Amino acid sequence: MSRLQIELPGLTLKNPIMPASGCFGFGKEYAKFYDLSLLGAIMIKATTLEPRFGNPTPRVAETTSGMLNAIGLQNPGLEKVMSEELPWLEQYDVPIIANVAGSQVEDYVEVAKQISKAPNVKALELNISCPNVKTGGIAFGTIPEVAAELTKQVKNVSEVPVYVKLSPNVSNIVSMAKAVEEAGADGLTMINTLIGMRINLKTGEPILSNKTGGLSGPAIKPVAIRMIYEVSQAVSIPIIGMGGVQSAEDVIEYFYAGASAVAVGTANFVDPFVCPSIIDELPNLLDELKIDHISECIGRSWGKRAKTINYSS
Amino acid sequence: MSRLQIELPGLTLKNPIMPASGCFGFGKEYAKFYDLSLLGAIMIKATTLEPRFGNPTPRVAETTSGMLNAIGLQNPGLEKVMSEELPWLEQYDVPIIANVAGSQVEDYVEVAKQISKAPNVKALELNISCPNVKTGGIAFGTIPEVAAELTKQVKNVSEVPVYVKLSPNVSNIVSMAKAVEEAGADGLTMINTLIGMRINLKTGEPILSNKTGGLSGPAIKPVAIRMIYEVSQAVSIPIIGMGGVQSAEDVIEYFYAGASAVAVGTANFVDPFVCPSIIDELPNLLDELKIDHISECIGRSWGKRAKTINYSS
Amino acid sequence: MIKKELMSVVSQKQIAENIFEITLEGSLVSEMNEPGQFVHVKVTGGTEPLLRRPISIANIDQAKNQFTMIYRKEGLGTRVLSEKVSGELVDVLGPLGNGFPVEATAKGETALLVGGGIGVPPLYELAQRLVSRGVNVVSVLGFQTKSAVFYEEKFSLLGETFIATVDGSYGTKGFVTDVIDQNGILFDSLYSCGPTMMLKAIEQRYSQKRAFISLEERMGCGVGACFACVCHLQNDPTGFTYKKVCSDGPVFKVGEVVL
Amino acid sequence: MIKKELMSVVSQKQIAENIFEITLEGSLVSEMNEPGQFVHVKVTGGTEPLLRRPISIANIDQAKNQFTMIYRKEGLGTRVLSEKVSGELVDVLGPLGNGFPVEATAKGETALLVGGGIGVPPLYELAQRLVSRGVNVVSVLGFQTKSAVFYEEKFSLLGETFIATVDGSYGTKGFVTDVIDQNGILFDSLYSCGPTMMLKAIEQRYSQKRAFISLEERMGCGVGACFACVCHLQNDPTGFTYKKVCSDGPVFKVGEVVL
Ligand SMILES: Cc1cc2nc3c(=O)[nH]c(=O)nc-3n(C[C@H](O)[C@H](O)[C@H](O)COP(=O)(O)OP(=O)(O)OC[C@H]3O[C@@H](n4cnc5c(N)ncnc54)[C@H](O)[C@@H]3O)c2cc1C
Ligand SMILES: Cc1cc2nc3c(=O)[nH]c(=O)nc-3n(C[C@H](O)[C@H](O)[C@H](O)COP(=O)(O)OP(=O)(O)OC[C@H]3O[C@@H](n4cnc5c(N)ncnc54)[C@H](O)[C@@H]3O)c2cc1C
Ligand SMILES: Cc1cc2nc3c(=O)[nH]c(=O)nc-3n(C[C@H](O)[C@H](O)[C@H](O)COP(=O)(O)O)c2cc1C
Ligand SMILES: Cc1cc2nc3c(=O)[nH]c(=O)nc-3n(C[C@H](O)[C@H](O)[C@H](O)COP(=O)(O)O)c2cc1C
Ligand code: FES
Ligand code: FES
Repeated sequence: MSRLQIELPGLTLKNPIMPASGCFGFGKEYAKFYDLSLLGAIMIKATTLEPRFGNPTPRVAETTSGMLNAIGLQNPGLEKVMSEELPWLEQYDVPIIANVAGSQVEDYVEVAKQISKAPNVKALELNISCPNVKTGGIAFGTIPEVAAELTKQVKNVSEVPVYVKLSPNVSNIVSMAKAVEEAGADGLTMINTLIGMRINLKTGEPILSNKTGGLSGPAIKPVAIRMIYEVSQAVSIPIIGMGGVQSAEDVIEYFYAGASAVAVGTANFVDPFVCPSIIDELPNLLDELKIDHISECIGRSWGKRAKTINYSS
Repeated sequence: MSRLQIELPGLTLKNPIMPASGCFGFGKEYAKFYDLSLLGAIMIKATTLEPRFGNPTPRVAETTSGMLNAIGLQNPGLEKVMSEELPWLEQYDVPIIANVAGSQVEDYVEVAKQISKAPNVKALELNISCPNVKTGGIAFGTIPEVAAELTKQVKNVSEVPVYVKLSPNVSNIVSMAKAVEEAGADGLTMINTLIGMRINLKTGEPILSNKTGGLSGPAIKPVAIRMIYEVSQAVSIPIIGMGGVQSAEDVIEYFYAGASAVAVGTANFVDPFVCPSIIDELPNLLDELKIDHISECIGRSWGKRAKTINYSS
Repeated sequence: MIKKELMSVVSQKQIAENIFEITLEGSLVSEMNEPGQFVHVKVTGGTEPLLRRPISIANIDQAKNQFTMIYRKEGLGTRVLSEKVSGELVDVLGPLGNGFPVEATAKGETALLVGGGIGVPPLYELAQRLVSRGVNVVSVLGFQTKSAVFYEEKFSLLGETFIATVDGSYGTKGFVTDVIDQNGILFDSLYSCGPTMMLKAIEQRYSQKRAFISLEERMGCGVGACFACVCHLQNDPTGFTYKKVCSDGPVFKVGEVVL
Repeated sequence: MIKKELMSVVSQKQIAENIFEITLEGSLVSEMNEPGQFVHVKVTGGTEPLLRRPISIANIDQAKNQFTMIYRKEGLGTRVLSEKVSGELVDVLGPLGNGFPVEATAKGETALLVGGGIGVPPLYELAQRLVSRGVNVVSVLGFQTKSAVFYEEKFSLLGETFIATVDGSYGTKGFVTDVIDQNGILFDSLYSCGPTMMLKAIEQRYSQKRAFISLEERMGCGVGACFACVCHLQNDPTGFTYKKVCSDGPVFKVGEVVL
């Protein structure tokens, strides 16, 4: 299995496959399908300081080869995540990446400070890009200076490496990436969802009660690949890629673009076994492509495949 | 057929369906399939001052429910478009919307000035959003002030109404729309393609020789619908919507979002008869939805359906 | 246990206007043990449509390893499903959720089953189980119009059955509640599945009774992970307690959740 | 005239490793009149895959209103196509492009047909037409390996036929050009279709001969509207003259366009 092993700041990944935040809850549901220790890591659902109910339903709508969601960061709040969800996950041999969200800087800082102390939380994922909450999110995710300041403050308090999750809904993803890198981010995760909408033909109203929602699934993969291709050439911190991943082939495409690990979101809903299936399939695909170690694939599309080796030190 | 008629600045459309720029050449190829006079209008291929060959091939790649293109504005240049393409189109009873592109303000101005004099050109579509050319395009399409200035200068010289084609690759589409509205744009067309990329699994290289390309097709429809929903509420000029339209149902969804007409791009490649088919199907769908005139659908998702009536004056 | 299986189509037929009955076979059937549970169906191998579709289990035949769904052809997913013929495979995830509590009604008591449109199917397996328990079953089934009516005979074999149509083209004109009133139907427990409007009417009248309702909500995962299908609890001082329709429901006690 | 038609599958079979031969029937066949033309095929009604796939016409049977394509199962589109069985419908747009000029070779002359892999199919209809014109046909067909070889017998019936495989597992080891050299094949005109590398070799050797080559390029529309498939002209002082493979080609005179 070591040909799939990847070392990233804070994370020793048995393999580079992990469920994406918000698409896997806190693991309990999918633990009924397979042993979570098979996974490279788990990105748990966004955690906020206080419990949140999120948006009214309908919260999901289907689009062509994609889906919209406007869950609205529903979660049981920091306290319960710390006292119930994370301890439950300790039974598995898998690093947890805690997705941190909030409405203001202080919220993020407080959640980061505390959740980074949990023994199985090996990294944070700063969610500055949720399209489905009215306050806060937007500026954090679209203005480089604001994102950088938040990153800095969170880095100050976090006891584990901090990955910043970038929004694709920006004119210039590279400047966002560089700003958070300079502010001390240890890695990037990208992309969050594109903002989209669907309208019910019979009623004339948006299908989602939140009206707009985040577009995920195979439809957005080319946008994610392009952004990772651009960003990976401009920064020297590693990228966990996501957006429409469904297969081992997709994973390699992400690596070629410049990702060092890959998260799987929507595809879990389509096939609850998708993560272990991909992990199973990867060695065969590497054989077929005549690649020894998956890390050799990183950034191959722009030619710097040696680059990754640095991460594993 | 009058229940499909739409009046927009400069344009009396028998029906609100028109092929999108770059997806229909200058009409000759599709004239072999049906009578072009059936169309509401035709958006011809981008015209630049000088002839352009465009990018090296491969120029297209398929994605899940979408495609990437990096044609690079290949066109025979203003002179030939004026002397050959537009006169040929005069045999049809259909208004032409001329897509104007360039690398610098002067190019746009010169093309606009001359092409707006062609008798069958009833409106211009300012292409400030082509993702596939290295110079010029980006700033025009992503910085409100730059877009506004260009719009103003083109308005100064154009003899027909000017529609500005917006790029979806921006943080804030509403501010772009408002900027060009204030600068005098008579209408908006949106959206151009999202920037995307695909990588060849065997070679590790981007499939397109231009590396990145513009993502079009059904995959992007939810993004277009969302942007039109937002922009149509913020401006009072009409919008010609596009992105993944394939059916009469899609057209109504665009109208509900806030569009006053709809362009069909990629779908022409899939089905050369798609435009006349949609035009045929629309009255049946209106019957089913119990709608008398298609203009009643405009903006229904946000509740201002009376608004459009203004355009027809 | 929830399983994922490629099940084979045993038969499919149209039984009313746009209403299809499909029977599938596979080992997953052995996991089905409650009426009112549902399955999450992927109708193609590809991405169009992308998501699974939740459909109730209408009949379980453990001996044959077969179960039946009844569904309305609506959009893309159910259209593609309706084109499947015997021998083809369908990707099924299930059984999901918690069904109707059969044991809530004692032998000799009367259970009223109230179904509306495509809410009728799960009541059929329920009716059979109640009857074999010795419960007296009365069914009131509401449809839009005559051409949409299905399974009247099958329910009639299990107990007294009333039909209502909104347009009066068949049975009693009006809603299921009109039928209950006009016939003065008495019952010990009530089980219902159908449109939210109908469930609201039931809740309003029978909030003090032993009543169970099955909810519908747009779903992502179907297994409790994505929080697409939550509903509020009726007694919720904090404002953020919730139930998930897919994994806590789809059946709830009347009065438990906000409709 | 170019038509779009839902054509029915008459037969489909695998004829070599991953190589399929499919025969379709419909009135569109009556429009087919040149070997080397192609059709643009939509393999599903939905959006996955979205685009049509260009496939050459390998055989035309006007009497039966049938034509045959031979294709390699590569990605999603050809995989879905390979699963079609008799009686199913396939959406075909065609015939497209300009084929090989049969009339360029006079009766009694010798035509050399050089095909590589899935470039071989269009040469089959060409060979038949040349033979019925009284042309002496010699075919040199190159494949990767023995298991990929197809149609050797069929070509043999029409004239002398040589096979080359890259790995030497069948026929001559090496490339088609090796076969031509080793056998000292002489010809009056040459027709070729195959990988660009092969066409480049042909061009280099025979730029002064009467030679025609068929090109491949990624396509959008297939009808000349989208400019996806352009190539440069070899003599192009301005730099922006071009030909479209779909509507000006796919067959060009050797030396006409830049490979
Ligand atoms: C627990 C449960 C049990 C159900 N049982 C049945 C049944 O036995 N028979 C039956 O005919 N229908 C049933 N439904 C409704 C059924 O799920 C929808 O009719 C179906 O999903 C529509 O899919 P489509 O592809 O035809 O429509 P589309 O409009 O193409 O669907 C688009 C998206 O919206 C979702 N959606 C659309 N309508 C509904 C709906 N009413 N409820 C939930 N999601 C919806 C789809 O699942 C899909 O994700 C049930 C729904 C739920 C939640
Ligand atoms: C004029 C012409 C004639 C052809 N004739 C034949 C034939 O007779 N037999 C045969 O086996 N193949 C032929 N091809 C190649 C055939 O079009 C591709 O193999 C096929 O499109 C691959 O589709 P896919 O879905 O299997 O692969 P995918 O990789 O899923 O295709 C993705 C996209 O890339 C395009 N693409 C991939 N490979 C090629 C290619 N080599 N050429 C053009 N587009 C490509 C597809 O059309 C599609 O748009 C021909 C190509 C052209 C241009
Ligand atoms: C239902 C749903 C809920 C999500 N919730 C979160 C979340 O809480 N935090 C977050 O950072 N991203 C969230 N996302 C975004 C995903 O983590 C991921 O970035 C995105 O869906 C793209 O990946 P995919 O196409 O594989 O789904 C959510 C996505 C979905 C579909
Ligand atoms: C092959 C191709 C070429 C295009 N060329 C142009 C162009 O020259 N000018 C322009 O404004 N838009 C161009 N576009 C964008 C389309 O006009 C349209 O905005 C976009 O494709 C979204 O619509 P669709 O999803 O229906 O294709 C092109 C799109 C495609 C696919
Ligand atoms: S559908 Fe995902 S939680 Fe219920
Ligand atoms: S494929 Fe569109 S011009 Fe050739």
